[in-house]
Amino acid sequence: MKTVINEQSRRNFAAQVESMLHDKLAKCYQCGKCSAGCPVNFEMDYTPNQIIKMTELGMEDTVLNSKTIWLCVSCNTCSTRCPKGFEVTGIMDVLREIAEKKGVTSKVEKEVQMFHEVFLDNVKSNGRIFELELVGKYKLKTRHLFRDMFLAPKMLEKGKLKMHGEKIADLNQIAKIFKDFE
Amino acid sequence: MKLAYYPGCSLKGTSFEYEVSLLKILEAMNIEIKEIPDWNCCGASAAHSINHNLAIALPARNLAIAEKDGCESVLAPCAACSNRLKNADYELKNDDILKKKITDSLEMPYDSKMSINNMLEFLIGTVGKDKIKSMVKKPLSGLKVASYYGCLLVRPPKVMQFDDPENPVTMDELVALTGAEPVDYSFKTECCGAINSLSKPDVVMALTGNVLYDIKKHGADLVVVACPLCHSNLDVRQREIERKYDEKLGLPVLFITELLGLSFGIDPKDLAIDGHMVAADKVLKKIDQNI
Amino acid sequence: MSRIGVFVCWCGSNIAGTVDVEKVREEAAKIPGVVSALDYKYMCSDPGQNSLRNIIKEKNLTGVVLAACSPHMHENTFRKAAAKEGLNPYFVEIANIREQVSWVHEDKERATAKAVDLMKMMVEKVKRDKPIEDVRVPLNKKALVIGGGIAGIQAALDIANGGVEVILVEKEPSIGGRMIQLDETFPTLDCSSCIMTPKMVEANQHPNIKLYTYSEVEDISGYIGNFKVKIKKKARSVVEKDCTGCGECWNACPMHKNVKSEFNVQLSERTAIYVPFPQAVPLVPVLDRSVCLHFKKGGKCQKCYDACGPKCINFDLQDEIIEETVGAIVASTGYDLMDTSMYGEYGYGKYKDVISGLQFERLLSASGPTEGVIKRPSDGKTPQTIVFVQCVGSRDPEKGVPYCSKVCCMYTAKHAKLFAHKVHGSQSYVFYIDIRSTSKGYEEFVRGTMEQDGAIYLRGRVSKIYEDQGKLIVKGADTLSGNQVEIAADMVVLATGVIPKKGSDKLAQMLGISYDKYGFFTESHPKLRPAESSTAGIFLAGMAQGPRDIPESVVSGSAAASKILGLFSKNEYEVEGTIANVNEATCVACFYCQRVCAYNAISKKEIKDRSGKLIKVVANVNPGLCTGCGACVNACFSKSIDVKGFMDDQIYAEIKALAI
Amino acid sequence: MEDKDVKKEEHGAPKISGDNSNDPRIIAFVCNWCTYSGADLAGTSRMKYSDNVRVIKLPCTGRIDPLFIVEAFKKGAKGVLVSGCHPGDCHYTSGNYHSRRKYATFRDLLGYLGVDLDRVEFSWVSASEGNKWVSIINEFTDKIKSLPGKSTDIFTKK
Amino acid sequence: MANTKTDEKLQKIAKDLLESGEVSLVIGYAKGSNPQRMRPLFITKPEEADKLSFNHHAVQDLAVFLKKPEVKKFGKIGIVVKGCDEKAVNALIQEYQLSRENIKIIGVECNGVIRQNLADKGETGVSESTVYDKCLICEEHTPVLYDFLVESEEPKLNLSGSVKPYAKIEELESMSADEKNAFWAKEFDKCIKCYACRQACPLCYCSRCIVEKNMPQWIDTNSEETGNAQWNLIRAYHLSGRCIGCGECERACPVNIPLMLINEKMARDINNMFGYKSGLDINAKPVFGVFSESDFNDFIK
Repeated sequence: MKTVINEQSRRNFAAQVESMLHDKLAKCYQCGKCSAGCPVNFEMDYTPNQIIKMTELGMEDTVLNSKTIWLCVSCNTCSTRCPKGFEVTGIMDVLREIAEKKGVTSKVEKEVQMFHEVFLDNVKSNGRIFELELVGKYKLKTRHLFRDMFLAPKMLEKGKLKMHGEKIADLNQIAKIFKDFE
Repeated sequence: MKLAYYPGCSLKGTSFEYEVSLLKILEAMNIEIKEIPDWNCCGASAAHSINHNLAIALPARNLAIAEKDGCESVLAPCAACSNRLKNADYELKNDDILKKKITDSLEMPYDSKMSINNMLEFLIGTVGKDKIKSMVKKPLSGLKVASYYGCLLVRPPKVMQFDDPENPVTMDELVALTGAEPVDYSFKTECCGAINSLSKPDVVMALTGNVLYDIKKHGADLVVVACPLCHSNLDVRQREIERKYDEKLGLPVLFITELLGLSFGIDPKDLAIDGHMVAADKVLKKIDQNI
Repeated sequence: MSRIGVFVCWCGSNIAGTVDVEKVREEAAKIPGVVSALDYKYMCSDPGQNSLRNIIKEKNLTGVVLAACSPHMHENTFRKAAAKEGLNPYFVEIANIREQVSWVHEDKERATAKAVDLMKMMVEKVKRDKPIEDVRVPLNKKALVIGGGIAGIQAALDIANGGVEVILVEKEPSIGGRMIQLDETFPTLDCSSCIMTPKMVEANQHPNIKLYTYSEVEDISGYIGNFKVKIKKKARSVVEKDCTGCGECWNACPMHKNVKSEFNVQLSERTAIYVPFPQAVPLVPVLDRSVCLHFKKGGKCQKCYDACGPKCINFDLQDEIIEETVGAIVASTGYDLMDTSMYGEYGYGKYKDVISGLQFERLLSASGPTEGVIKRPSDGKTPQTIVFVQCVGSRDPEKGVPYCSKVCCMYTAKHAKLFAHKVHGSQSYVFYIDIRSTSKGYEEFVRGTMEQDGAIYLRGRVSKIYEDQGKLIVKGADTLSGNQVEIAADMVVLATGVIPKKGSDKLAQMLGISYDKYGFFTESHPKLRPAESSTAGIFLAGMAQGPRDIPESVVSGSAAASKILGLFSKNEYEVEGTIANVNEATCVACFYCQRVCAYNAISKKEIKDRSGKLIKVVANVNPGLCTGCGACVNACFSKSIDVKGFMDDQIYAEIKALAI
Repeated sequence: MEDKDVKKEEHGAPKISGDNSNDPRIIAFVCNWCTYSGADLAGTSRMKYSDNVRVIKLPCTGRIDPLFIVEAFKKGAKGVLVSGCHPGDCHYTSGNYHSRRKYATFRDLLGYLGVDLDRVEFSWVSASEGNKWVSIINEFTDKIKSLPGKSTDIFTKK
Repeated sequence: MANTKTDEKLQKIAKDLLESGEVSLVIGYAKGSNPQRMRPLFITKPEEADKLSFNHHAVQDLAVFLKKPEVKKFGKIGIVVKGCDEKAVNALIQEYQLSRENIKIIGVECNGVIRQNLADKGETGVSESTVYDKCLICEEHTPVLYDFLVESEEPKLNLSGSVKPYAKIEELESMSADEKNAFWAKEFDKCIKCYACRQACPLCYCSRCIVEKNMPQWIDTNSEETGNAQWNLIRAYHLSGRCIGCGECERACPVNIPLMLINEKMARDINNMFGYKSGLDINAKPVFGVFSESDFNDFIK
């Protein structure tokens, strides 16, 4: 892939990430220990260290559209083992958040993104998660209606799926929080 | 000292067994806890994934309420919840600007004095080994138990401040107290992929499979966990994994609270052990033969 | 009847692993004349040497053969040990069964057979050894240092401070070498001239140092303790002792725009009469006759002469040859930068703003052409974005050299750092293959450049640089993200690799020291004798030996100095006794030996009877000069000359030992 | 046709006493400074090469008398190698230059008197050319092995 | 027999030299017992000068005597030399065996000398087919260096090219290694190690020849093939670049080994490789006393 570096936009992007991350991209050794330990590396299109490098180079579109940032399971293995204590997991959060704010919808990993969105809607409207509703909404949105369906009966039988969700009393405050921070 | 209890959504839903067993053993040890009034979801993985501030604000509300309620420490049995609560607490401690934003939005103060405990910290720290030892009526000798910690309990270490992030032993110590034999294996803290449990089932089965087969290899009779998300992956998806990799596992996955309950001589039914997808009958039989 | 002892070394498993040492020992025992044969784990260890000595004593051996590692490793060790027992050290011969058997062969049986052969050869050789006495040569306690860079200056100062006279010869008009061209030095960023100038002055004023600048070594003959040196002092056209360095002359010189300054690496002009830089030592101008109008236009112009107060300009001065005799020499001729114009793809020389690292040093330097303000050569604008390219010429067997130039990683990091400090809001990119920052504080320095000063490091090489609307477009790769990157830069700095100073090979041949295929002087031993050349009395220092940085150059200068002070602490030097020896009875005085001797160690000797009547003339060997190379032996038809330690009958015996 | 083959047979067949054409003895006369060190380097770098060679060390190619070659053949060597420092690199400044003249002449003479020049090899191997030493020894050994038995006979007892 | 003009000139020169005491010995030729042979003549008194003579039977290279101690002790010497022989004198000067001041060179113009074997059969005519091969390739019919020159009255030797001198050399060069080997093995087998070649050679002046050196025994002294080959090889090698081609060794050889095929071959190769011809210039450095960095290097890996 060819990248023409535009100094200004490179700086803007890198600066934005660094300020949200409270960490310096330059810290990275590019030693690849993060990628070596990442449990979902096998599914990723760019290794975590590549994501860091490309962010430093201001390759905004590439990183925001990467599978990697959505595949990250936030297990923190990378940051825990990073020789420079760099916030590798953190940068994935930051990039997802930027993508979300910029309305970049991941072409490759929309399910993940959607799940997070549906999840937060659920919290927004109930203050808590009503799992059945969450799953239902998510399936409607992703049209993966029958994925995991075979689990449902047994789960019902075992009483794992509650038919009614709980709502909290002070929903306004929740609403306010969402208002303030969305 | 008042002890706040933050159950979190899963304990009210898919992982109700966890709460049932927890309350049961607390009762047995007559320890009182007070559920945080009108608590709300911590936002778990989703929030921090796409909205940092929200990921702080949601847990913050719960902490603030607990504080207002006059509690100094909170028990969050769900590893994800405790992880998020600790994260929020940590950020609020270290980022005054953010803290102001949040507290303004909550219209509640929070002076970061709350000590947040996950299940294991609570049992070892607050309850204490001696107490637990004294409760064991029915030692689980001869039972091989693998403790699975996952990521959320130990990582990131600078925030979690709990055990060794690469080789935690707390749960194994608890297992030992029950008279069972802790099984050591390699993937104690490998991630099960919980966050993408619904969105990327294949990935999750791969990760969870790694863990389960490694446990199997090391000859465990069952697995104990202290996290509902881990549980639902290891337990709920186990049949699928067996099918996918076409190799039998048959590993009952119990919550640590359930294991303790059993050693206390509590009836499995009361611990909702039959609530799991993978039947624990064999194991239970083994335990009965011990007497 | 010779009484030979054979000692077979296992060298742990190094030898014993591939060679059946017992077998070698048994075979040795069968050889007539061998009175003792044994094998031992480590002959070079103390117990090993002791058993050697004991057996020499007990069996009162007349010769010793060690089947062990290369003689280049331990010959001296064992000879010393033997000497302690009063055995002539040259009666110790080594059969090299490690480097040339066990390490290079795998079939144990055949390797053993070869080892046995080599052992036999040496037994036959040692049987025919003749006692050799080392020769003592007197020492002229005066040293010559060739090259007045930091290494040479350090060596000169250390020797001089040791109370020994030093002659310091520098090709250029001033001492200081490359270091004085540098701005600040990594990793401490102290300014080069601030730490260099005092040393230069000290060297100039030291009572024990005689300084010849603008001079070159013309010829060297002789040998350790007694080198005859011819130094050519090029005509300066200025009488040094009278010059006050006032500068009137160069201010008056009409040639001020046409000549590029060598010191500023072509980035500025100088006059025909000039000092290379303000802090030059000595502060005496040189008149460059190749450009001076006086010399080109038939003596008309003499503006400098008119301007000169003390009238110390003399157009008629000629080169003079100075002859000196010294006992030891330090070769510290330093380095040049590779010619980067061979990289068409980088456009050095084509694009004004593609410059070399040394040029960038001059741009940074307060004494440089821009008073330390970084300006583009093309339009004098201050660049905002600079791309630094490492390994230009280095690690490039195709266009450049395969070796690593060692200093580029560090000076590039320094350049990027200083650029960030001097131009706020600027951005630098560094293309590298690997970063070598292995000395104290170096790694931290490089990280600082990245983390504090925001230089962006890209692991990859640059493929092409071209101009596009006032920008230099740099096409490089970032192999870590797997991307081809294109950067629009205002200036590109090439971290040019280093090569030995032009003509250092010629000097090496003059000195009779060896040099590698690049022209770097080779050490007598890369690890154990790093300061010595392969020729006795000639020592090495600085980059002339290979890429190294300032601290290492200083160390090597001091090392050479201490070697020389050590040598001079005695009044005589012992020369190995393995030298040529004439059979006067059969010599017919054809003097082919004299013709082929590279050390003119052979002279005519007249043999007279008592009455003083000439009986015959024969060849005669000067032991001080003879190096025992044996060229004379080959030249001799009547075989009347031989080299001790390598005599014809010994060689024949070795061949015979192999007879099938 | 057949005759030819038969001839070939005779040709290749071992004749001279102590014949060793299948496992030929090769003697290498080398200078101490370059080639000997080069060979040592091959050792320290653990390179592997043919074990038919026996090295005789002399100070300099200037000391390596062409007459040694004849003696080596007389004593049954099947190949002789002479090796030293590259031109200009002689430790003794000119030993190799002087010898080069002699070798050129002597080699000529040998060839004229019917010695198979494939059996006499000259090379420059520097102290840094361990790999060159290895390839020279290996190639030379292979070449010697491929040669028919005769043709240093003039110097070997029948 | 009457003196020829040549003889008279020679006699005059010798007489003057001895009278003036410029030399104390003159070496020249005198008529032999039969007219087809000339013998060496040593005269120390002027009155003996009239014995001196020269013609196309003066085959021997008198320079060979200059190496002999009993001759050396005379100090200043005059010598009669043909062009070829004179080159030996030069070579000896180059190799410090003779100093120019001590030798008066009486050069005689020579158009070829008749092969001894033909002469003995009565041959008296100088022609392509009657002279030695060396005469056919001779470029020094007039010596390159002399103090006195005596012109010849003999007719110039005219070459039609019908006789090819040393033709065998090219033939040998074109042979295979084994063929050459066979050829020389046969020749050397004849050798009886009498060392006549050495004795006859003006440039074999070593007081102790390498063949006489033991420890090491460079050359097997018994006359068996390998030793013979070794001797002839080493002698040829020691003469390479030095031999001036007088051919005395071959003439002296009792078993007729064609030694000049080796000497001439080497002379040619040395000239090709190093552009050097022996004995042409007393101030030239001998070919093995010098080197050039650009010397032939192709045969070295």
